[in-house]
Amino acid sequence: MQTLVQYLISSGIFGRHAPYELVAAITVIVMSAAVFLGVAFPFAGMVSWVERRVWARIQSRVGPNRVGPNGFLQWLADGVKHVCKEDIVPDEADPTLFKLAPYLVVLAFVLPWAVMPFSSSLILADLNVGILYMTAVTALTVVGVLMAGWSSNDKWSLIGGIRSAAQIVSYEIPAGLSIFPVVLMTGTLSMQGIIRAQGWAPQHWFLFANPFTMIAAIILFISALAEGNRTPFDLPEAESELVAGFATEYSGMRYLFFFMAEWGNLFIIGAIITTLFLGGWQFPHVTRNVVVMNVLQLITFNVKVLFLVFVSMWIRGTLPRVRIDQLMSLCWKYFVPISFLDMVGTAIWVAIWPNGNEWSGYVMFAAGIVVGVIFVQRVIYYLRRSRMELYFRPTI
Amino acid sequence: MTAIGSYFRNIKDAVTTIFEGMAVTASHFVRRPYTVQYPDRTPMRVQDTLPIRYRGILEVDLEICTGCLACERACPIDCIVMVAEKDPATRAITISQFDIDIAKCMFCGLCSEPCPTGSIHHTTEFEGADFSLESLIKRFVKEPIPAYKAKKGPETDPRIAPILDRGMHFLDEWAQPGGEKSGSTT
Amino acid sequence: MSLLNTLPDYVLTTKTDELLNWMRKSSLWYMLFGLACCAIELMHTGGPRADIERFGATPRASARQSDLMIVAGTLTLKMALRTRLLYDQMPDPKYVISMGSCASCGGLFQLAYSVCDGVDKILPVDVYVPGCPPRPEALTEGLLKLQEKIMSERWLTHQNGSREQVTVA
Amino acid sequence: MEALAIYQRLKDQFGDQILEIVDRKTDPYCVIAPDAVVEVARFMRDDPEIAMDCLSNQSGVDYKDRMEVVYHLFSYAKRHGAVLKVKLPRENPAVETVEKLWSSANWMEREIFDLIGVNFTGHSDLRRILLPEDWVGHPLRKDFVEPLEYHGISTVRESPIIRLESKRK
Amino acid sequence: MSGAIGLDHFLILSLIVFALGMFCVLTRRNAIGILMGVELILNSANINYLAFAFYGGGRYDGQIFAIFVIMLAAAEAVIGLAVVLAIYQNFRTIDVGATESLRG
Amino acid sequence: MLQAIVFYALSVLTIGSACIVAFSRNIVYSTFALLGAFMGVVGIYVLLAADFVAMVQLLVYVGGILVLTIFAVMLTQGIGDVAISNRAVGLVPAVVTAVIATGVMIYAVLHTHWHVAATAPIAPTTYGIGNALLGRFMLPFEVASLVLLSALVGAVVISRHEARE
Amino acid sequence: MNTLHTEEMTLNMGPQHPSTHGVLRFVVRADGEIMREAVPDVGYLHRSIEKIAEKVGYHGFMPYTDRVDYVCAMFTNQGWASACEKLAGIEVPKRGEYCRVIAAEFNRLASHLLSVGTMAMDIGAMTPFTHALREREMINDLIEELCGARLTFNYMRIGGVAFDLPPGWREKALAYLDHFEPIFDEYNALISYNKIYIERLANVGVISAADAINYNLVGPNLRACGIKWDIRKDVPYSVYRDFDFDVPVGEGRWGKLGDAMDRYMVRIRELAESARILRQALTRIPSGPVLAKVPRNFKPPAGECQVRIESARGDMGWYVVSDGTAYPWRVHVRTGSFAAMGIMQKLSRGLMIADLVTIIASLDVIAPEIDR
Repeated sequence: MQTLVQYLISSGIFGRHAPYELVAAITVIVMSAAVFLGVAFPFAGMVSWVERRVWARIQSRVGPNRVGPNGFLQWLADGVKHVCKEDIVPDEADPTLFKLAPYLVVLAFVLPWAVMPFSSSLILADLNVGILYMTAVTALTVVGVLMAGWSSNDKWSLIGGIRSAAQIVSYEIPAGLSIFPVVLMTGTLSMQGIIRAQGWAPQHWFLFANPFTMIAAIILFISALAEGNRTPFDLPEAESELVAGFATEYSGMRYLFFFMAEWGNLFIIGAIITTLFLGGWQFPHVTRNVVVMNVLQLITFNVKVLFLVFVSMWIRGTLPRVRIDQLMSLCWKYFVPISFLDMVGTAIWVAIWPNGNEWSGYVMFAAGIVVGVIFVQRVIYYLRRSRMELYFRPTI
Repeated sequence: MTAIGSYFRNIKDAVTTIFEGMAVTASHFVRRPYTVQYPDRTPMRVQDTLPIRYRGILEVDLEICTGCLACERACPIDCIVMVAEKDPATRAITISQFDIDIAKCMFCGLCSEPCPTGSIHHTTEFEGADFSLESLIKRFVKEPIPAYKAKKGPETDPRIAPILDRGMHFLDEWAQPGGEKSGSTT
Repeated sequence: MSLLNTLPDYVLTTKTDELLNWMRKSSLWYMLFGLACCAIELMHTGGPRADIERFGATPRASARQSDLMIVAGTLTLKMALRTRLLYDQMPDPKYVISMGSCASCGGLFQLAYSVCDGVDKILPVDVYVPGCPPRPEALTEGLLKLQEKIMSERWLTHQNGSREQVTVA
Repeated sequence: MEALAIYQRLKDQFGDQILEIVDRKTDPYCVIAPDAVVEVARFMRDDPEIAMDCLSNQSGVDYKDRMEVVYHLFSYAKRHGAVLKVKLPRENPAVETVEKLWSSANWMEREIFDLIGVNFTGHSDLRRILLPEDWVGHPLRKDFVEPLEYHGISTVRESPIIRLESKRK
Repeated sequence: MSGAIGLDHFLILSLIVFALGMFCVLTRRNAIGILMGVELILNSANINYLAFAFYGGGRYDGQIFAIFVIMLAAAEAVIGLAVVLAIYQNFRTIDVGATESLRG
Repeated sequence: MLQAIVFYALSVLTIGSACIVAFSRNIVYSTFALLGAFMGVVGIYVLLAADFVAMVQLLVYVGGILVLTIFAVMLTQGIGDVAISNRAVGLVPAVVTAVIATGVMIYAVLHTHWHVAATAPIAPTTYGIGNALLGRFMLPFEVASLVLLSALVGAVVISRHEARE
Repeated sequence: MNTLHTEEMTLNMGPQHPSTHGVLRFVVRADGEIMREAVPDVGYLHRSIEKIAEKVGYHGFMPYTDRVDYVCAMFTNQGWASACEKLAGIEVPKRGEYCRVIAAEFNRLASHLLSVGTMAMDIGAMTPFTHALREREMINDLIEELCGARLTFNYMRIGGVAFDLPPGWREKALAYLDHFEPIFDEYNALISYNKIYIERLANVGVISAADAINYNLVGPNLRACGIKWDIRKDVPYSVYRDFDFDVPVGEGRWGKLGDAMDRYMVRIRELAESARILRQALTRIPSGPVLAKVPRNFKPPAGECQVRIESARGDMGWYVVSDGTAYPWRVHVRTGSFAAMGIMQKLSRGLMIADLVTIIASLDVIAPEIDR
């Protein structure tokens, strides 16, 4: 960031005597706008299209494929349609809060992008409390959701909002506790610092560093799904129970904001886990060219994140929804104690091997491969068992 | 089962069953989707793939309609309106109106059962969506035409013969329920 | 929309209109409004064989977020008033497909004492789909017909397609 | 136990409260006095040999000169059934409820009240069930006339097909 | 007032927030309203701590005190709200005046 | 210059929100306005080079206390009602007290000669805070954790009071 | 009162709600997530089919019976046809009865598939639902080839069935059954044994055997309470006497006996039993006519009868009164869903809102069957 600002000043675009702060402020604003409008929002849209396609394939359907090549422009059509729609504020609703709520949710969705470590240089702000910032600002969603649920003056919305708040607040605890093992091992809260502490090879990722980090990664992923209101924890917008949850009364543009934040949050979930456990943008040092390196790192990071996004879609296509009391007992009876023990375990591990244990990385990675092989075997078993070749009208 | 045992068994159950479920859904990524991409991306029209018994939109072959009004009487909801008059002198029947309200029709097939020639029958056509109810009325008779009269001998009008054959085919297939050709499939 | 409707019919506005209509028709989210028999075929239309989502039509549970109301099934008098309420909750532009005989004109239940003979008595209907119930492909064809209609609409210029309003007590 | 034997046992127990035993090939039944419904029903439920633990069907029939309420009883314990009938006057038909004996009677009696208009005295929640609360009349009575409109929605629909006038007539 | 922001600015800001919090505490009959006022007062105290830490040179002491204050605020909120809910369960109201009159 | 703009913007946000908290007749508005006040204070902390404290403030106040407050409001008020009153009493004495107290203190602030040390360059504070917490401030830290634990237990005891009987 | 005093809300669920399976309405009095009571309000699909029967005559009423329960229309067809046959004393040809059983059992497969599919959808899993729909599409194809319609079959006639099996249909049907059994295992692996799913269903909406009889629950709902009663087995009608099949009953393996999981598993196992019956029927079908001679102007003698059919939703009673004319005097259909809705109010007390959805789905209520 600083280098960019220095470069801009020296290039003279802003004139010789432009004050540093002004240039910095303009750069930050332009860069942020570019990231939000050019990356975050389109990404949220595209993810919604990908999700619909992935989901459709799981359900042996095709999914949206008519708008643009393979239906790729579906998200654009949805977005433009929503913007052009009539904007309804229900008579019974509280107009101020009703209008304010979507912006809060979007705020909580765009703020984390500031510390998103796309590559070794591409990061808006490498805060030294980056991961803490990430968890803190995503919590803002709760307020927006509660506001939406209450101000709609619809009981289904209210129940959705309260469910969402209860869920996000509860799952923040196991999520926060699962971050600690990595912080313990690296001694830093900065996103870049954590990534730099890992290597490009899988056995150097924190996911495989020791058994405790692996459990922490799984708990963090599940808790993050719960915080993002994703299946199996999509109680706030449970379609079969609460119509559309806290967003029931929203239409047009305002609904689009909720919609976008939901899918955009997937990227944030993926980015947090990629950063903490999957080695972030780490890529073998193949060239000295900084630009090429950065592009390669960007691709690496995005591939990892998109894989996690895909997994969460896959989970959504597989699992039913839990009930609210089961959700709470899962959090308090299972995740909180396990992640506490996990933290203590990591502390002991770090005390024994302050610089990490090389062998445990290989062992854990091998265990991961074994699980993967068993999984593929099960998939092949199901493929063989029912070949789905029975088409009564094979011509179509 | 002790409490601690059930605690770990719950975790084990959840992990294994979710693992299985994920394997099932993963297998669908490599299977062909079951979708028939209806209007344009099918190798043949969907209508042509439907079985002959399919009760789609009604059609009347006026060439072989005898004007007996059996269909109108059989319809439980009066969606067929037919006007056929018998000339008292020549005993010839003239059909001056044969309208079917497709919007109201319930596609039950009761009208085609009593038809003696298979003139009124269901086709496999199902496309008929329109912007107004009036355009959903099918008018078969444009101007009064004479009704078909079954000839005694083997000589049928060569123009009508294929249509009559088709009618008889429908008759065979499903206009006359009953035992004539029973046992043919086993 | 009142302000927009006053724009003159320039090439730019026409093209914009076409683009917007294209977007709109590609993203017709329909409300889950299964009333009777047709509801099962409506489910099948969203199901694996017919998969209406190919055209961007997604089922929504809330009227506020849907553009299209597929009235699938017999509309009883007890239900009719609520249907009107739901229709009023939908944001403009909104469309209605009347699916099946019962919704179009009462169909076989015109004989019944408790059935509203046709949804067009309470709502403006855009497309009527015949069938009892229509098979999923027939409903898909109805959706395509509706897309045709949307493409012919003009929102920016003064002609507003051919939408007429039905008033109801 | 055969149905006729059950009726005979009832006859022995209640004497002239059992008005008639009709022996037919399909479904023999017995007619009981309206006042004795609950007593007879309770006996049939509690008697260890009859043990009718389930009221499987209850329907009302309008015979233009009288009303009938038909009880189809069934015993899961003994695997046999019986049919009871009550004949009621057409004006203000009323009979005591059997809701306290079989919970399933609750809704069935509400339905009969709604559609036929038989009043069940002592019923805990006798409201209309299928028709809207503000509906007038009991439609399954033979003299029911369909209303022309309901809340401004007309209930008749003209056929769009105009029948051509016959030229010769 | 000059463009440069100094210690005074932060202190005055904190004082205004404090005044508003105090006003809130004094006027509200609603127990939760009072708790919210207390939160405002604690926040204003924190601003003071950090301002003094920043301008006073002793870097971490102020920040650590701020953290302790936040901890206390969390504990206070938890206990306070629990008490409020308990009162609500017993008296069906959280009007502080009303609970007094109900006591006798 | 930039710092001044940011400071005044944050001040307006903080004080405006605090005003809504203090004066709004609707308790739900007050509660949601608390969010603005907290966010403004977070900004002020960042301006004061206390990034860690700012994040803790965000995490604890916004993610925890605020949501708890909203919950409490919703549980104790008619949650179906939009118009929720937030009765205020004794306005005149309160205004007098607040104004006098603030006036006196502002006077004191403005007329005190504060000893201002040279502000250090902005640097990460996490390490320093961590070391200080587990070093010099070990005892208060432990006491604080005890306080939190007892608060937790106390809250559970108070709110489960009824159900236990 | 020592319970937590929070505000009680009155929620209005339906009549248009994604999980009410048609147009049902529930007035839910809830305290937060816990329901005090859910009062069902039905009649939003009351189409006066019983009155129409008095207007359209015996043959003309057959298509209307399809609409009494559109998910398993074969059974309503069969119920009406058997009631008329019993009134008039008509003997159905053997092959006709076999055709009826084959059609009906395929319909039972389709109906149960929809039931278990919507169950999964209501719990929040969309995929099993679409997989069930996919299987239904295949069954629909078969039925369409047999009788020409996908949903409103109008297949049976008084005295038999309308159409004989088309050529080659038997082999297709058997091939479908070969396909169905493995896909059924896959379905179970996907959802039935899923831990979350079991947790959601077990111990929810427990009905005791006495309550089930008292409220006149029928079919799978009754069998899930441990009562082994199946009209096909106990009072065999049609040709069910010829087949060898089991009657699955609830076991209480996952929770208490008679909970939602038991009802679900009874349906799942009935799917397998139906496939068994179908295999036997398809291999044993005799030759002969499929329709008895019935006059077009059908006038049964005056009288009345009740016929009970084991439909997919259980014991369906057709009570028909004839006065000797061409129009029935009174028709009354006693259906399983009507009784199941009656128990809803009792069942819902003290459960969570999410459980209401589970109960509705597990009782497999279909709106037209309640309202007719």
